[in-house]
Amino acid sequence: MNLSPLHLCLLFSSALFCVGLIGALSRGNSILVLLGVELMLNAGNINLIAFWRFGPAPAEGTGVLFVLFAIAIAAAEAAVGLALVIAVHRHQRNIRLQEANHLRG
Amino acid sequence: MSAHPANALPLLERLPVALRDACTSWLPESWRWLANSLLSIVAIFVVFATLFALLTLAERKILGRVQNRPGPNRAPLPFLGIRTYGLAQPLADGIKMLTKEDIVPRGADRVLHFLAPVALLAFSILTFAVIPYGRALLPVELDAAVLYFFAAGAATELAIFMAGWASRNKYSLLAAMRALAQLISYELPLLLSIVPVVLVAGSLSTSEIVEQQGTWLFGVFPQWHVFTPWGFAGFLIFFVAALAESNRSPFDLPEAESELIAGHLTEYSGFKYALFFMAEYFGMCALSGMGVTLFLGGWQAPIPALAFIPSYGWFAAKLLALLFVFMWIRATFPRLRIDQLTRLAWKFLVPLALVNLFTAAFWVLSSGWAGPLAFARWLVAGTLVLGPFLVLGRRLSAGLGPRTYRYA
Amino acid sequence: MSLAFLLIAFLTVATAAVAMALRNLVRSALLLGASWAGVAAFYLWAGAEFLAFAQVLVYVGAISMVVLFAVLLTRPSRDEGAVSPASAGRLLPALIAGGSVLGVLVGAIVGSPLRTAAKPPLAFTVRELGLQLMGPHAASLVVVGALLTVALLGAVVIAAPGRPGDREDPR
Amino acid sequence: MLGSGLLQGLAVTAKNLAGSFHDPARYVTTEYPEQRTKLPENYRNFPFLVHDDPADPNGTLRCVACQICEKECPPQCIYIVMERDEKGKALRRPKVFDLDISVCISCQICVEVCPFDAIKMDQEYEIATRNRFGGLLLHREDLSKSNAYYHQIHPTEAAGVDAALAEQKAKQAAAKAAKAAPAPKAAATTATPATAATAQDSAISPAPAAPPPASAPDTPANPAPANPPPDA
Amino acid sequence: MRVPAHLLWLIPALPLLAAGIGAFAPRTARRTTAGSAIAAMAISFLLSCGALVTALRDPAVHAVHNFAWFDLGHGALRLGWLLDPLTALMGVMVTLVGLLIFIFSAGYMAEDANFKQFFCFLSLFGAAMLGLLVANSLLLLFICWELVGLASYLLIGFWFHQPSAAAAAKKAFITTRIGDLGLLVGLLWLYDATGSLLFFDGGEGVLEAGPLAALSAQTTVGGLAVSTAIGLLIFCGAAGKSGQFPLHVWLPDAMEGPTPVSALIHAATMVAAGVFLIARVYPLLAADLTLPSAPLHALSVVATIGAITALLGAVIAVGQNDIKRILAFSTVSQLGYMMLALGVGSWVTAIFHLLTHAFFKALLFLGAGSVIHAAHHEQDIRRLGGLRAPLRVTFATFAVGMMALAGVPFLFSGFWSKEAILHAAHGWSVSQLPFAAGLIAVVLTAFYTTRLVAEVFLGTPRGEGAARAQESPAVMTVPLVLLAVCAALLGFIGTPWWPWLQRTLDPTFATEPGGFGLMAVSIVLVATGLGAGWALYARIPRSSAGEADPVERRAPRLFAALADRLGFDELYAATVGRLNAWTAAFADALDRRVWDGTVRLLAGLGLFTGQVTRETDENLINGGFDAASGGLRSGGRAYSRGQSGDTHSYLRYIAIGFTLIALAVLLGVRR
Repeated sequence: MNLSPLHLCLLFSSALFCVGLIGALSRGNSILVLLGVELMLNAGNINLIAFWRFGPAPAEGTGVLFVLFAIAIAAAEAAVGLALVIAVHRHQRNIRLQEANHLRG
Repeated sequence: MSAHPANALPLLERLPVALRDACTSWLPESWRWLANSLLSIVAIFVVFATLFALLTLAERKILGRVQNRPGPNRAPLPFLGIRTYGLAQPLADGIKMLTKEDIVPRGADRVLHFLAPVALLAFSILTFAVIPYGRALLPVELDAAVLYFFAAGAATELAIFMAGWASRNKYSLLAAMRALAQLISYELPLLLSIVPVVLVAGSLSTSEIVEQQGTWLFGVFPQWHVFTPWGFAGFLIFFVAALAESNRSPFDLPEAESELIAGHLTEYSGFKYALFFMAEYFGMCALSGMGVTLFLGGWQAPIPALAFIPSYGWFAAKLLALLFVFMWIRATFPRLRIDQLTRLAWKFLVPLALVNLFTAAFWVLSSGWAGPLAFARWLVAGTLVLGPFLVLGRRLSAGLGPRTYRYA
Repeated sequence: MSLAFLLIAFLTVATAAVAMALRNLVRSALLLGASWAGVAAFYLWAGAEFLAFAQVLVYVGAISMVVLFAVLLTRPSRDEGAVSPASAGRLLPALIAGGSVLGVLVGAIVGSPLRTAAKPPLAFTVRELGLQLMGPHAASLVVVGALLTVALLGAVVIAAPGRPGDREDPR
Repeated sequence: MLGSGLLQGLAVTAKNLAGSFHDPARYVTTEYPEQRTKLPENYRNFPFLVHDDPADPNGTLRCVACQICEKECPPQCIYIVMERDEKGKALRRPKVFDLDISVCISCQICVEVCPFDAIKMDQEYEIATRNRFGGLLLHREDLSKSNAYYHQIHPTEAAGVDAALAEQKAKQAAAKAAKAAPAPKAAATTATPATAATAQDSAISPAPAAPPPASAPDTPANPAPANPPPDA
Repeated sequence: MRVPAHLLWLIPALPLLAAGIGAFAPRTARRTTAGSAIAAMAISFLLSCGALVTALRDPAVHAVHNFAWFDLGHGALRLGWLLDPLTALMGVMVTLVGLLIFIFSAGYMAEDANFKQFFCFLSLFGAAMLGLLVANSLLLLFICWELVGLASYLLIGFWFHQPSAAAAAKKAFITTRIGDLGLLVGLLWLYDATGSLLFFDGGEGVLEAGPLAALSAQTTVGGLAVSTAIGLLIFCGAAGKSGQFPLHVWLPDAMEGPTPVSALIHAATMVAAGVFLIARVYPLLAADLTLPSAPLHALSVVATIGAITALLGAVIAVGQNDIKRILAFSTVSQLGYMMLALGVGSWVTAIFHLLTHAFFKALLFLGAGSVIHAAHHEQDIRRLGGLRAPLRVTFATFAVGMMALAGVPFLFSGFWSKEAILHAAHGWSVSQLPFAAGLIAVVLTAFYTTRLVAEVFLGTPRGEGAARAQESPAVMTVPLVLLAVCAALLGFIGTPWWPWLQRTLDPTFATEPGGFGLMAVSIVLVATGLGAGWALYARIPRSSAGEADPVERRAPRLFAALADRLGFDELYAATVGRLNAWTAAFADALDRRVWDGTVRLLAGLGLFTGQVTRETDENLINGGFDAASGGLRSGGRAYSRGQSGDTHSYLRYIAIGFTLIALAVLLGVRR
């Protein structure tokens, strides 16, 4: 099996993605779920950089710009997500995700 | 330190580089860069560790003199018994620190407790990589050097949190949280105050920013950034924020004894404490170095006639002057309360820095103005700087006039 | 393909995995900080130095801090004990789902004939990045700025204590 | 304007910093073990006993072991035993005079009440010791200091005391000249109750805190004048 | 320092900046506001001097800097700055007088609670006035003109808590607005006729030969040349602003404002704006002189109005008792002189008189201000008196101003400029009546100035305020002295022997011989007026406040009419005011009766329709919808069971869904 550097980068990012996914799926703590999601986002960023670096046009820098925007949005996401966690904590005195189901049908 | 092909420079200027090259010339070509880098690291570490030792002494001496006492002046040289005006004091302190008992509280997170000072020192040292110490002395030439500097600086907050949390002491933890609040609050004005420089210089590279300040108006007046309205304001904001970022008086709440015991340092003793102490001084040196680079013309000589003095000499002089001001301020001002501290950051420095951004933008846009318009340019920029300062300053100090104590 | 990359990748994934498995939230957060730093190292390795520093500044410097604050602000009271570990009832489906996603991804990656372009010398400086940001992507930049502002304001509104009339503390 | 106060403060410290190098009025610190400031005359810390003749410090103690100070001392840090000869006759001088300066509160009441100007306040402050029990318990020999020393540390006060003593002595000489005969008898009669009291005291107080000085030189049976008014 | 035309905007911009600072400064920032206003004015003065130096290098050239403001259909609306000796001289005058008055105000208004607003308004006024001067476009000039009007309104009504001040501000605003309407119509007409509003634009400007010839070639109603009609409309604006005959009523009332305002606006600068405007557009007005068949020359109207105003102002001034009103009517009279000079074709002498008048009238007003300040806000000359001893400096400077106003020969500037006007009027070919009116006004001017000085300064104090008077502080007297020096010496730049000013403004100016006889007549007339005044008022000073005026004793009905300002206000109230009230009443009735009834009827109709619709809606249509929405609701309830609230399961579904889709795609690709 002949793997190019791009393959390795993508494998790296999918491994990170799945770690984040498993974490988000298995943990009950909202903060950890949020962190798992952040990990998945980072894995996506790694993909973007890998394709930029080994893709056809590294000089254009589209990947870098994308990642830059993605980081900014991730920051916003983290801020809002953690604010929600704090709000949930104030409301139900814990942050167990499975208990935050007051809106169920 | 390999920024420039330095053969064209005078001997004195390229002396450090030449020395290093001489040391590594016997190595094969492919190994040389590694040896060169290592030598640079060692050199920086040695220089700043010595500076740290001398600074602790100088600080105590200056504080003493301000309070009309001599400061430490007795520690003799080991085995000789000769007093050297206290020059051996750092040595004595170091020995004391090394031989003190290292106490880790029961229930503390031992790994993090150990890691915190190490990480703090490591991040502090990292910041030294991008400061141009001289015309030919820039350890790492980075395109985004300024960003690197502040990224490395931001990571120190994590170390402080580690220290506070790992101690398993509620005072440590509270103090660490408070320190974090302080550091994050002041990171904003710190970054905002340097954005105008980046805006005007059009570069994030420290060497380029310094190069751009190397011109003289009428051949005598240096065009450092601090000598513009926005640069002056930016430098002051930067300086105040740097005081807070390096936990210096009057913003030394995180580790002041009269606050939460000794803050996140409460449970540290011996060598770990010394590491914290060292990291603090390194941080102070690094921020001063950055301030010199961004605002005070870096290694540029103040007038062209004095350019024969090697550039690193000028850098050192400016750095030491700035460090002296740090100590002078410590000797002068009483500590702020935590609410005053955060209010100063959010209600005064941040808006001021934002306005300063507009001033710098105006400065860039009006760079073509000449004749009477140059006068108008200064007038407008000065008004933009001074007006908000007066308005915000009045609001900040509202109700804080001299009080009369009736029953005291 | 260098040793450096493998090292970075291993450390990043390993720290992330350990962080996701730990019971202690603070350690998890700190380890995730390390993992994010690993991602920054990857950026550095890939030649995107600006991104690397931005990643450190944003993730290690800011998001870690916010996470730690959130952890400390939402600590369970003493009687509730430590964070519950992943219960078996959730862990198994999680592993199955994650494993299947990983399998699909790996299969897809390995199976696809990705051609790597002949590497031209990288010349994407910060200056070019700035020109790109302020030129063709200026609109996106403004939108992202507005988004950040709104998100932060929203975060403050959400996290701020409610008005006195609000229902709070249903205990 | 915001900042003007800060600048003023900086100016003050800068003035001090520069002034400490050239202005002795600002640089007031003395380097203690090498340099000492002269103590003010009225400085006082712990009591000492005055003797008149340095050649015979124990013999010329002014103290007559009357124990007034012992009784008046608020923290009770003084312990006195009167010396007696073989026949049990009081010799009107202390055999033991112990003063625990770890207890003394420097109130100077002992000085106030002493009718013989025998106990005065000292200026010695370098009294640190490694033994916090025995080292701070001063004995008669440690306490006994010459009148010349007294003159040295409190010149004004000492001159006054000397004048008063001289006047008293002159008065007593005159009185003696007037009625020479009954004097010894009167002295003997007055001495008797004092002696009894002293014997009683020494019998009652076991002095547990202050172990009797082992190395205290036994006062030789000095044929000191039994009569308080010495022959002039 | 040279200030080229493209930098002229700095001159008005600095006071505008000061006004901005004043507007945003806190109420207590008195020193900041006053300091910035005075500093801005001082810098503007220096810049104006630079502009004057620049302009004098080549007096005949109109240096312009034009730029497009915004696009308008086919062309662009263009504005510009203009630098010529007229602009530069006026600029220096306005900034210098303004600066001195600003300084004076700092003392005069020191105790006022709204000190900050006052300086903000003053700066705004200065900015507008300077903008008006440097404008090279009638539109820009009009904008600044209106700003000047606004500032004037704000300043007259500065003590708005006094009803009289508020009314005076309103009156000034509305009266000048009547004139401005004419100016606006003229401006629009001009734009329609020429397609440009720039004064000078390299041959295209409205004041240049080509467009002027085109304008004067067309005729409009009544055989008037278009240039005449436009010129007269523009003159309407000038008449309003400069207080010319039919619209002069606001100017005396404007004295309700603080005295520095009267000095700055209603003596030295703003009222001069009208004269400046006519001088600026003089080529437009003079364009019809080449048409011998024209039924009416614009300049003739100007001259007639000017002569009437000069005489009228002087006459009424004789019968006034308020120190500021006397000065106000003298201003009306002097402005009439200027208009007269413009009308008879000698616009340079008008500007000459404008400059000299600005200084000596500012001096007189500030002197009056000093008197009022000293006499504890007593303005009635009958209750003043005997102030010569306590107010030495004020008296000396006031006397200089008074002699300049009266035209006392040789040493005082007013003499030379007035003499030039009379000379020009004498040489007017159309009629000698304006000249005669001017001569009568000379006598009257000398008379009432003598009366004013005698009543205020001579004799004994007749009121409590006057008795306790003390000299004003240096911040007020120093500007007085400076102004007095200027008022005395400024005349020497335009004497018949050395007409520097006239030559600078108009290189074709030539002195005509034979003026000395006229000068002698004028000196005799001045002496007559002074003598009469002396005989009536100074020889036997008034002894008490209640005593009747000597003129009143001799001709009581005449004096009463004069004191009543010849009944102009009543006349206007009876005609214009009543018409307005009647129209308003009619409109009110129309509104209440006719329109209101219609509206009520319509509303009733609407209500009825609504009632019908509601019945239909509720009973016929809603039934079906209720049933349908019930079905929807139960369906939604069933569907919402899937909303379990367990975030993990959602995430799981996503992961599984992704896997399935990816597998399908991959297998599909493989196949």
